[in-house]
Amino acid sequence: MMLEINDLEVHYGAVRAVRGVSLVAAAGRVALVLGANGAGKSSTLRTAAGFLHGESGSIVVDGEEMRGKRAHAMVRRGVVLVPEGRKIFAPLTVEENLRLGGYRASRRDVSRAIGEVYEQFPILGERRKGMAGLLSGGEQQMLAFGRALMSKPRVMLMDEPSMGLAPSIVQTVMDGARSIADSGVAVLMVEQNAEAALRIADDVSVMTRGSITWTGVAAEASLHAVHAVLGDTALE
Amino acid sequence: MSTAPVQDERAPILEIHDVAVHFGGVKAVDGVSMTLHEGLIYGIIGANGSGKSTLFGAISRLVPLVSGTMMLDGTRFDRNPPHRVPHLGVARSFQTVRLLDDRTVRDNIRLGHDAVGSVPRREIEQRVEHVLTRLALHDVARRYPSELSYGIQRRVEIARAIVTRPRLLLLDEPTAGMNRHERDEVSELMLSLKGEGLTQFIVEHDVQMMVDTCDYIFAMNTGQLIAEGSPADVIADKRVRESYLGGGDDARDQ
Amino acid sequence: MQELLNTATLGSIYLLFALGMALAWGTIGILNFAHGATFMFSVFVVYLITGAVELSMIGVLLLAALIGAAISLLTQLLVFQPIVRRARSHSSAELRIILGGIGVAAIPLAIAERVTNSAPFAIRSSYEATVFSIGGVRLSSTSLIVIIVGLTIGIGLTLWIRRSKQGLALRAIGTDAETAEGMGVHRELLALGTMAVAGALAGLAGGLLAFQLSAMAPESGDTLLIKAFAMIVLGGLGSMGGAVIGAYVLAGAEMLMTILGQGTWVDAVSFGLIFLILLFRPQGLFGRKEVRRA
Amino acid sequence: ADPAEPEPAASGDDQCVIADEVIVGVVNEQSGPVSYAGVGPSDGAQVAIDELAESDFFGNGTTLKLKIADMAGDIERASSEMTKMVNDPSVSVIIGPASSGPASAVAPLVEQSKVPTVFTQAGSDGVVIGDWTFRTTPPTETYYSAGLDWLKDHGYEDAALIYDATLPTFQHLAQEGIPAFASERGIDIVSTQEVQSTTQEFSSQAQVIASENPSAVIMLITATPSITFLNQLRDSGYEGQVLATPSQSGQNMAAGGPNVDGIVYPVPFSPAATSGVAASFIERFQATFDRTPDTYNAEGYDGLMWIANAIKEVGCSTPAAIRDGLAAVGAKGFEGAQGPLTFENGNDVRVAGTMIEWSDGAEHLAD
Amino acid sequence: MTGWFASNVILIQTTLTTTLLALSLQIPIRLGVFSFAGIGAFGIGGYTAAIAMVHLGWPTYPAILLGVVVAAVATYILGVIVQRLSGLYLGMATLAFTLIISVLAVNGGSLTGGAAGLFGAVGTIDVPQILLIVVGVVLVVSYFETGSRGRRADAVREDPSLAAAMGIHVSRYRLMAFLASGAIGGLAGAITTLRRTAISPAEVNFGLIVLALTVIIVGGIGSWVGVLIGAVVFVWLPTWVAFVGQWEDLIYGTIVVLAAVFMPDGAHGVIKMLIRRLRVRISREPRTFETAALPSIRAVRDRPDSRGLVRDGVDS
Ligand SMILES: Nc1ncnc2c1ncn2[C@@H]1O[C@H](COP(=O)(O)OP(=O)(O)OP(=O)(O)O)[C@@H](O)[C@H]1O
Ligand SMILES: Nc1ncnc2c1ncn2[C@@H]1O[C@H](COP(=O)(O)OP(=O)(O)OP(=O)(O)O)[C@@H](O)[C@H]1O
Ligand SMILES: [Mg+2]
Ligand SMILES: [Mg+2]
Repeated sequence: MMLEINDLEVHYGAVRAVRGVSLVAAAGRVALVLGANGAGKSSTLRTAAGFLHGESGSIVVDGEEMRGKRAHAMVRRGVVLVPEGRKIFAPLTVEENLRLGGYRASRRDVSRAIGEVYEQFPILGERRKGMAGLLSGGEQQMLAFGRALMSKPRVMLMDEPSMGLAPSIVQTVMDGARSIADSGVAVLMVEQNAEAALRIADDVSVMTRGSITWTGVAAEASLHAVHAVLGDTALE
Repeated sequence: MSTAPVQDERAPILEIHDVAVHFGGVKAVDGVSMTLHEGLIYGIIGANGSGKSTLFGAISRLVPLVSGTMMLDGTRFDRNPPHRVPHLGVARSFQTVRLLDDRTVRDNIRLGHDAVGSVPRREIEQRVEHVLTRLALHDVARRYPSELSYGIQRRVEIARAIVTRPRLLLLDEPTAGMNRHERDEVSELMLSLKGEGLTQFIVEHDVQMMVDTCDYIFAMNTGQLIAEGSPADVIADKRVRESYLGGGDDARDQ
Repeated sequence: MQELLNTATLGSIYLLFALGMALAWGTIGILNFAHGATFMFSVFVVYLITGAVELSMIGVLLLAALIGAAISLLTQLLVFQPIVRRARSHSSAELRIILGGIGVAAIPLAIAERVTNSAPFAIRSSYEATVFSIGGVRLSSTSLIVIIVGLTIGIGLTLWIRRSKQGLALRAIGTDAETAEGMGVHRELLALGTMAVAGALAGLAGGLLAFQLSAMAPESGDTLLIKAFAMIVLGGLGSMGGAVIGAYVLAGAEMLMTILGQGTWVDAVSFGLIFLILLFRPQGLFGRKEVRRA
Repeated sequence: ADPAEPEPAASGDDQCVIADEVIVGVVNEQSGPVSYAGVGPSDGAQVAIDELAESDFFGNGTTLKLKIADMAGDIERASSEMTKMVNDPSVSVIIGPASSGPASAVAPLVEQSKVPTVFTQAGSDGVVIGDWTFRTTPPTETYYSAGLDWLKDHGYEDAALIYDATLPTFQHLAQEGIPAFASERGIDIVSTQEVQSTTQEFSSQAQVIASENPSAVIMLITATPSITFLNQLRDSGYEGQVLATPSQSGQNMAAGGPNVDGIVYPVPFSPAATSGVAASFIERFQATFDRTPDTYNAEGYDGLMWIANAIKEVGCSTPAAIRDGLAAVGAKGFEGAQGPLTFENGNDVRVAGTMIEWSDGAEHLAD
Repeated sequence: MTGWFASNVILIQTTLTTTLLALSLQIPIRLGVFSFAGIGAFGIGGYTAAIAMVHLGWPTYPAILLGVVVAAVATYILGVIVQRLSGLYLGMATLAFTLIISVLAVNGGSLTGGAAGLFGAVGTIDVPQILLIVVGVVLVVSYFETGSRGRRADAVREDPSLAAAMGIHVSRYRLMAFLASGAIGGLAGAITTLRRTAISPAEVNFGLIVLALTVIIVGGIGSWVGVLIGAVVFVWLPTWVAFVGQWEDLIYGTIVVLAAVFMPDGAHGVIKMLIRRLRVRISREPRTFETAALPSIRAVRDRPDSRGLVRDGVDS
């Protein structure tokens, strides 16, 4: 399983948000994308998930060109996004949110997966019948993450999955992402919490103003080096 | 609970006594008391769902109290309707960005000042220009929130809160979605606001940043205060480490 | 007893009409003001067809449902879907969906009025009503069918929306269509399906009411539209079960005024009742509280 | 109205002649929910115009022509179209809206702008309000007594009344006319039920009547709901006589099926007439439109004939002259499609009323 | 011109009163208060003015004033009663209010003239006077649409609790919406009635609500400009499409549908967009951006104007 983004261009009217970005997420690996606010990270992920269609370039899943396909089609191919800003279904209950995450999965798989999510995030289990919109910010983030796990994706796109989470839960989520990758899923993660994410990432790219300006293997990329790059881009 | 010496020299600005907020069976805030003194930066840390945002909601009077009293400059305000609170010099930002989609960034910032204070219009415009500069938002002043990346929207959220020049500023996760450098910048901003005498009350999950920025930290768990004091003391507290930092040693490095 | 049966009949009439509307409104958030016109026009087309060939009751109902589904599908494809696609958010589309429905409704109405000169029309069918009389209580076979079909579909839809995966997906679309798509929901397809079902229900209701009321006029759908709106809101938006209860509450109130011999106060009292209920239950009888965290 | 009132502009002028072409404006319901009440009169008027042209009624080749404006049943539209019509110098006389609301709304305008206007239907109080407003439809209550006469003659002694209280005509008839007519004739009104124009289901009302089982039911309900009511009345086991209203006339009961059979109602015009103007009108209408004329057609015909007689009477076709002519003809009366016509105050028609029975899908003279 | 005016005077007058009627819905909806009470106020204002003239023999202007006051007070009281309601639930409650007004009129006996309504309320108000009144109302309304007043209204609509947190007295805004809607609706009803000289229960119906809704949505709820455009379109449409004769409703339906689909923010939105485009062209704003190169906060920190937010600002 593999997701390849080649030479992607995404524009919003006159704004060129993504300019010739190429990224690879391979099964079993966590690819991490870092970058300043407005660099174009979310735009890239949203295009890969089928919410945007981009101007040119290609998005290849398992050898098949998928750019321009709609999000529901991407989900059917196993590509799932944890969206920026949680985007939980506020008036539905926690459990209903999770069930929706498993919309494409069989009933039996769903029940099992729900159990797993509750195990990972016990607070969600306590609130299963409560309305999702009433959860605290961090609880909602857990729900968004758990919901994406429900469909047993093969490519997992995560847009700042640790946002608003307490440090201990950040750890849980990062460990979760690692173990998903280890189970053979390709993970492409955008994260601002570079410290936490670098610990579990395999590959790292830094995005600056719509382009990839630095790539490397996480093991070699010290936090310091990455920060230097990020700091530079910010000052540019 | 002990009161750290750092607070004593200054006049108290916000005094909260035994405040509780319940939602049905959920005791989101359960008997919290605290005193904030003028000109310092206070922080709250605590696990997800421990009641931090709800406490902010209580202070801004958006959620009703079950019990307790709150005083601002020695005057009780826990019976005030929410729209009175900004007039008392308290401004806030929200954990989830709440901007008007049909209005430009500049208009959204202006909104912060629309109902507060009797300041001449020219003066308001100057203040708006000033915060636009201060948060480096000039280039997007005419854009609409939905056209901005998440991190930039957060900056607008902060800008709207500080444009009124409040006496007490509540910021709920102001740097969520920002990277280390961007956070440092915001933290520098907060320190410079402190230099101008602004009292600030901040919720953040970035412990490092809280330690670097705050003068005094409260730690919450399941609706109650479990520790307070200087950043170093609170981080070292066993209960805080267990409930919040995730126990392990590496949490301290963060 | 007789009064109860009459209330049940009236309530079921309202319910049949309102079900399709409640379905589209409560799930995918489409308040279809053309529902009344769809209802009427299905019967109208059947009326034109039965002018040439006589049909059985089943034939009439099937045909009406089919026509209703077709009208509703067209409306969705040509009007509502483009509106939703162009809108920044669903809430910004809401008013324009109402407007689109108003526009669509004018078209079949104009055609039917033109053809019939606004005279009543009735469908020809081999069905003949019989009246059962047990212990002084009278009930026509048509009423019986209306009650049974109304309740069955009402309860069936309630359960389906609450229990099924598609029902859940529909509610998700109504909340946040884009994110729902990110769950793998094909929102256009599902919305089309929903509208087709809603339209078929309008047609079915039209067919049944054509039997129950014996005749219809081009404007027949309009009065029902307001009442349907009332009972759906009364029951609580998004709750099919609420719509079912709402229909019988409204019918009960109307029936009571009729029994009390206050025929001209029927509307005032039934709307007044709805008003009062809303004062005490601002979210309708079974509606969920709107969630908005401070 | 006082025909002697001096009118400076017109009738005093000896030079005034009948124009070669006289334009009759029509402002009524050509579309919308009651379009039958607007299209009907204009069709009837057209038949009259053709007849006049054929016989060279004026003896000088003058022809009449309709200028039709649609107000679609809307009050604002009626006012607006009416304003245009009275400001149109080519229009000498107008046939006005059929619904009471719009008609009473434009009546003051007519009086103000002094273009004579003949209304059809529009039975309420505020329509014929001065010297310039006329009406060729008798108010229902003026001939509805024929219905109660019929009941009495056929031996019915008690009746239940059900009426749509949201319609002015029916409300008026039910509250003032019928109680008086009934007591005059010794008919007992055993119960009265009110319904609204939004009422669609009548089981409960029907059962009340069936349980009281009076010998007759007086039903003042518009066409579509009346079919529902009649069917449910019969389903409730009631077998007595039903006395209805002109709303049930024309083709309105064609959709009603067998349960409607046998109802009777008074109308100002009888499509089954076999003699006089009525018969020749029916024949002409049938030849032109290939269907039986109804009340609305007859009213239009009579309205136009009234206008033609008026023009001939004063020998002049200015609006003011036509007004004088209408009043003069009105004072004398004439025979129209609705039978011998007399006019209250010289401007508001009265007819005897004919009883119609609906049976086998058609209207017949009731015996 | 005078000939045109004379024969279209009713249309002009109707355009003006329809504008008022539609404003009575637009004002609350602009504030996020989904209320149809303005239509009920139309009925109350109309009946009150007619009663004042017919039964009490009052002259035109006092009668109109009474209509406005009674309608405004009634709607305000309604506003207080339904304070807890919002969204479509509020819509339903106010719809009920409006329909009940019409039932009350039917059952009002000689006071309201029953189903037939009241006749003979011959007001002496002419089109120039109505124009003056409408201009006055529009001036007031437009004052509340601009600048900070407009922004506050937007906040109250889009996010009431945010608005409260910004210091806006939300519930007062809502009540004011009811009051304004009642007064303007009452004004529309009183003027319309006295011009027509009559009012009947059948006029205060669902159709009137649909008309007002159509006008404001096609025009755009953002501003009185849209309301005016909508009123002009729907009042004059019949005369423009008169050539299709009896198929007019078909044209009407089609136009409404097209407006719904192709004008997301109504006619007013289209105008706003055109103005914005024009402005961009004039102001030489860059047509294409590289990805927004937003400077970091730190980069501007040392600029002199970024110093001193609270104490050493202009106010010290
Ligand atoms: N809908 C839109 N219309 C116009 N411009 C947009 C839109 N969405 C994003 N942009 C612009 O595209 C650029 C990239 O935005 P994007 O959201 O991808 O950034 P990001 O890297 O995810 O930033 P962040 O870390 O703040 O989330 C930004 O300059 C933003 O202003
Ligand atoms: N309106 C509400 N109704 C019901 N429960 C609520 C409501 N608001 C908050 N809660 C619950 O109260 C608890 C405290 O929520 P709060 O938002 O204050 O947490 P928090 O400390 O800000 O968490 P986070 O760090 O995740 O933002 C949570 O469990 C939340 O689910
Ligand atoms: Mg982003
Ligand atoms: Mg929080």
